[in-house]
Amino acid sequence: MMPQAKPAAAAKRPLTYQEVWGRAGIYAFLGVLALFFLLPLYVMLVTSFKSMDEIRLGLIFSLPQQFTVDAWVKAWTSACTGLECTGLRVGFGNSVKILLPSVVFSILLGALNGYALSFWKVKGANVLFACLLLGSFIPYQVFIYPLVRVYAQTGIYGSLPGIVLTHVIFGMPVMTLLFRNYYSGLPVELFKAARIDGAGFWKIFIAIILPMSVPIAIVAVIMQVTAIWNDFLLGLVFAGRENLPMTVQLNNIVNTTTGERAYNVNMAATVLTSLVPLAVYLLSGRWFVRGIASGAVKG
Amino acid sequence: MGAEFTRHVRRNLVAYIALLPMAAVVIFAYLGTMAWSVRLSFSSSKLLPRNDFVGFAQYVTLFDTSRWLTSLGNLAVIAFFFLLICFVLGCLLAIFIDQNVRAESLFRTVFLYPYAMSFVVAGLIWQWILNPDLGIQATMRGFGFSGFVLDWVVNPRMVLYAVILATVWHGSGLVMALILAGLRGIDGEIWRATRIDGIPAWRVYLSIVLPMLRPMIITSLVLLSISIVKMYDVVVAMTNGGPGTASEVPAKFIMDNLFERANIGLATAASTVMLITVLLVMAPVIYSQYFRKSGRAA
Amino acid sequence: MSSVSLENLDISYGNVPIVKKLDLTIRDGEFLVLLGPSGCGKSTLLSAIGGLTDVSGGRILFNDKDVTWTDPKDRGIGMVFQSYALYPTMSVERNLSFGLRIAGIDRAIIERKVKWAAELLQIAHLLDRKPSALSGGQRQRVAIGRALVRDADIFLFDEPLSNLDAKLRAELRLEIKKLHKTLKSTMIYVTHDQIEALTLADRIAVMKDGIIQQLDTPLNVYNKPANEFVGSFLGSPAMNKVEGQLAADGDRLFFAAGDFRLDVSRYLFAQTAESGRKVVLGLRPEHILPASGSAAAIEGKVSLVEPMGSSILAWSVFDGVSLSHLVGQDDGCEADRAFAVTIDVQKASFFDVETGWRL
Amino acid sequence: MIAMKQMVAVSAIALAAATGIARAEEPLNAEVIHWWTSGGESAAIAVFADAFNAAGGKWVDNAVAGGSAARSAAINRIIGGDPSTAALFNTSRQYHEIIGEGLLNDIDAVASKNDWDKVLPAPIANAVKVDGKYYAAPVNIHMPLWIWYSVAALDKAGIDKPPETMEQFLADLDKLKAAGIIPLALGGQRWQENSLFSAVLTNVGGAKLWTSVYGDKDEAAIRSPEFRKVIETFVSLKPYVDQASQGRNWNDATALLIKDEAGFQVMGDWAKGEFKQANKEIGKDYGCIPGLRPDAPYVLGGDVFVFPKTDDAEQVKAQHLLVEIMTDPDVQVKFNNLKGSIPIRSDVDVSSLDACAQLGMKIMSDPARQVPDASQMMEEFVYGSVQDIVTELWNTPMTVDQAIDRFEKALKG
Repeated sequence: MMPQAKPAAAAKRPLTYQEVWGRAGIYAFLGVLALFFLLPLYVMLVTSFKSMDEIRLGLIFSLPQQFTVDAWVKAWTSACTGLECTGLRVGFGNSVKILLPSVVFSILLGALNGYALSFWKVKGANVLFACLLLGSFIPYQVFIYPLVRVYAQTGIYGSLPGIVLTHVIFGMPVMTLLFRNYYSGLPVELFKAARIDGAGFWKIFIAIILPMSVPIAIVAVIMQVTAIWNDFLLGLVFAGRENLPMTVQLNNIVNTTTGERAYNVNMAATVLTSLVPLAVYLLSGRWFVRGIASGAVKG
Repeated sequence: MGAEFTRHVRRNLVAYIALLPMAAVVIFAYLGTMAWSVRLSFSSSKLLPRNDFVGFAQYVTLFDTSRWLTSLGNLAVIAFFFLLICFVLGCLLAIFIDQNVRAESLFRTVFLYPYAMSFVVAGLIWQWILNPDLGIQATMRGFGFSGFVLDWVVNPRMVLYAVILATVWHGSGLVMALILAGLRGIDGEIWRATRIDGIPAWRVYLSIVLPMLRPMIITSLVLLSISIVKMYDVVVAMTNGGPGTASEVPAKFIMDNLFERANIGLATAASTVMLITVLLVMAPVIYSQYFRKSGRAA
Repeated sequence: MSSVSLENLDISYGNVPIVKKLDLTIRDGEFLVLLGPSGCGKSTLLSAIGGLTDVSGGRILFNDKDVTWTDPKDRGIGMVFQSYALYPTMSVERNLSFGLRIAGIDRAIIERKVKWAAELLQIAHLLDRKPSALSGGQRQRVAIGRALVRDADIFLFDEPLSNLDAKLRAELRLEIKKLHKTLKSTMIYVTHDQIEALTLADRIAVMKDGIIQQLDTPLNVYNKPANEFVGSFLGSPAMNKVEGQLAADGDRLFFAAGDFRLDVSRYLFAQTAESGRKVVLGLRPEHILPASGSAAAIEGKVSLVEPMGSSILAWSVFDGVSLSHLVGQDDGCEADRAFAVTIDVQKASFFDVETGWRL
Repeated sequence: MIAMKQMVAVSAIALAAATGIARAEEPLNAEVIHWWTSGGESAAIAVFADAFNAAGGKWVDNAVAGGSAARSAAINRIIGGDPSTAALFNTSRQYHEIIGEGLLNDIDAVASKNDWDKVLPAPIANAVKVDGKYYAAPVNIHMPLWIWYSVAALDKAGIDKPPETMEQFLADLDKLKAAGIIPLALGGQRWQENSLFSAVLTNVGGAKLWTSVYGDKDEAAIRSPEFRKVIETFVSLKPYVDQASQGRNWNDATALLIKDEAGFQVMGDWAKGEFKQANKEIGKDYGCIPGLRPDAPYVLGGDVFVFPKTDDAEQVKAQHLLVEIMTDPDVQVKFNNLKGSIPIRSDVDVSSLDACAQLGMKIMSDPARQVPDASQMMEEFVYGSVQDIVTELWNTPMTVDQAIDRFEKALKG
């Protein structure tokens, strides 16, 4: 993996004076930036464990004097939006219901598109793909209004299939791009050999290409889980009252104002809402870099 | 052409069928809605779409609206600094992490985790940290530095940089991951060769390594650009466009006019302008990066 | 048992023509090598024969049956690729049997066939391994095995040996030759390596820019190259080329380039060669022999010698013309010394200066 | 009105949806989309919900945080052919275009039964009546431009009685500043800055300037010295606002008064809810000033419910029942007490209302002082442009002439 000879690579011989300072500089740079990157997470965590009294008096960067998980319990079970006080629980379930099919379908479709685009000759496919890529630059807002009307016509407006379809549609450009580029890096002979072996479109896809797609699929899963879980706008518009995702509930809780803002509950709710993508990153961060390195982003 | 085309389609029929969902999405969800938007931008639509035709009236109004012009200017500033800082910071992080540091995976995770958070969270939390009454300024003053000022979110001249700070925090980890992946893919012989030639490390990175990472760089710039054009949540969460209109962005202008202001005609005119801008800027990039050398003939 | 006919074949990629108006017939059981520099269209042509590349004009016939638009799997072919193209997620056994399983062949038959191919190629002990656990040579054997089990009538090889080192290459070359002897199938083999072409082929088709330059037996292609390109593409060390003109002197015909004169009366011209015609003389180094006191000897001065093991390649100047020629180790050829040679005119080649075609 | 106040940060992320197929099998199910999510607001809407349930209906609550998000959700549902039974709007022109498209049910039947023509104040009746038919049920009247003050803060600054003129008000601000108290509590959000501007406009310019600038969009009025004075006064307020006001929520600003850290705040009558929750008493801890001139106009804003088109007889029945309940005199008093606003009908018993509300009812009884809210006098997008100008005027340097030019362009254009 690592190129062996790096300018400052740890060599066996004792480091020179200059190199020691160099190492120190590297760690200083990384350390300071790590603090900068961790600051918001730190603030969110310490605040969520404080009581409101303490927040009112203390500084946001100080550690909680009296450690309490009340805010977390409240955020999860009883924070109110409107007349309902059910906390984030319901939204969590809804988000999972939306997330799973959306991730599976958008990745499968992205893989299929990428496969068809890079191994099969389909006239006009590249033009379609170019339009798709350009489309990914347009703010969602432009699409929402007409989509609402089309969905209304087809009767899937405000339903689980509706929101899943929406995520599949808006995930398609990046997913297709990822898989297309990854597949472009695979030897085309593999595909030819399989065709001579008599495998057809689907057989090649399922038996040969998909099993080889693990590295890029991990990247795709990470990106889609993050994007779909963090989505607010599409969930709000398309999911329907019964299926509103966690982010929408978070917004309702954070913006539900009763006198003083319950910063501790808000922070706990925010961290709770971010837990799933955070967990995905923590558990598979190394695969992310590796997956990208495996050719995911080759031109 | 005719008969051969038929034969070609028949031989690749399944591939054509498999691409139908994508074709449907592109034609209906993307091109269709774009065409619809462009059409409405020539109408007088307010709350509901209307089918009349008013020529370029909405565009004239649009470019006579100071908030729109402010939004465009802000977007340019944000795009420039966000791309520049994210890119430089991401590259530096990747290069430094790639120096055989201890706890590499810890550093990597720390720099990448913000990307897992939503823009809304990024905006909210930085708004709080930068809030003069609560955050860093209050803390520093609490320590006795009574003259300490960090009022970016409330200062019209600095507020854009507060937004940039939050987005850089959110996005530079992605650049780091991409560049790091690229660095890991570079042949060790290159490093040996440059050592023999006695080229200083910074020079190697600048003149040899960066050019080799071109695909990674372009991909990260493309991903960052997508988030710039769509930049909305973070601004709404952090400043809601304020103070005044100092941090307004085009996506927010479109949203506000589409819904809050019930001015669909103006909103679609604005999105058409964005569409054309994106086309002009991104089409050549996308073409050269993803299509020009696509020489694969299956 | 199959013959292959290509009729008036056009292949283009986009608007770029790759193969132009190509006619070629490969006889049943023949070992045909498509030889040419990279980019000459030979691999594309092979791909089209395999049904992997669409043609833009013409027909492909297998045993007089039009297969131009037939699916690859229905053509009765086996194919071996330069990059091996083994399915990385499958074991060797699964790699070999993949096609058969798709065809829904009985398990017992599959097992028998895989065993047969594995033994023939000496890879039986590798059946459980994944391709990543194999050496280059082993991978190529598996790739060949995959083609074998298909009971193909026609085998297509796309530069199968170029990713191997020299020793393995020679070894596998021999095995492919043996295989052809055993199976007696039609084989079409693409390579840019002239040694492979010369050793394996029944006939060689030399290609350049999508056009077949010469189709003949290895000996004829080597000895009687159809044009300047073929002459210089084949042969190592490379053919000497000298530009000059023909000059009649009485009933004798001479080749003259400046002071250099060579009696070429004994050369068998395919076309009438009139005096004054501008020509290129092609001389292979091994056809310039050390003179053993012969009258026709030409005296020159050696400028450089390159020992090549069994022989020595010498660079000498003869009357202002620099030629490379082979000498034995005991011929006493050293740099800066004079050296005399005779030239075997019958084995020389003359090409038209303008067209490059053989005279 | 409260809607716009609620548009904090994220909530503005427009367009909400929220379906939920109305369960037709249960009679008189009523799904109501609204944005009343804060404590006092929730308590207020619960009055409607309880009364509706008690009358045999089943209230299905659909709260979407943020006014524009909730309205967008309602409109999308209407356009999507899957409307809710009722949806909350502001007393403004927000829903007039939907009426034009024939997408709302009129409620004339209930209105004529209850004699709305008589009991509703004219500006409110005009706002909900289109082409002679009632299309919306007004539920409250908000006066968005009350001036609140902290008694303790004023005492500390040596101000013995609340200001009655603009001059006194400005002088009091100086005194507060000298005493180290934040003179003017403001949340630096577009709508709050606009409330402040509106307050200056009504109190400096009076009812006449208000209606001729915002209502008639009269060029002469925009270019008049009075309007120039309004802009100058507005800009002169800048130094009285603390630095951290940017982005502050209205209730956080009110909290400054509750904690006696600030002197004045211009805010709608819903601010009372905050004072009440903090157990503060009118007169003792805080006070309300309806205007800074004897004839100060009383701006009538408020909230209405609209009833999307449906042919389902059960739903129409539910809609009519909702209207009945929401405008019932007793429910009105109860609701408005919690909401902080005043009832829409003049025929209710005001005795249980608080002092500020009673003061409001009294002022409102003089039709000469009734003026409609700005949002009722112009289309959404025009009002939006006006708000943009005000917020820029407040936050960035702009000359008075530039501001006047831009006002003219926005209002006339």
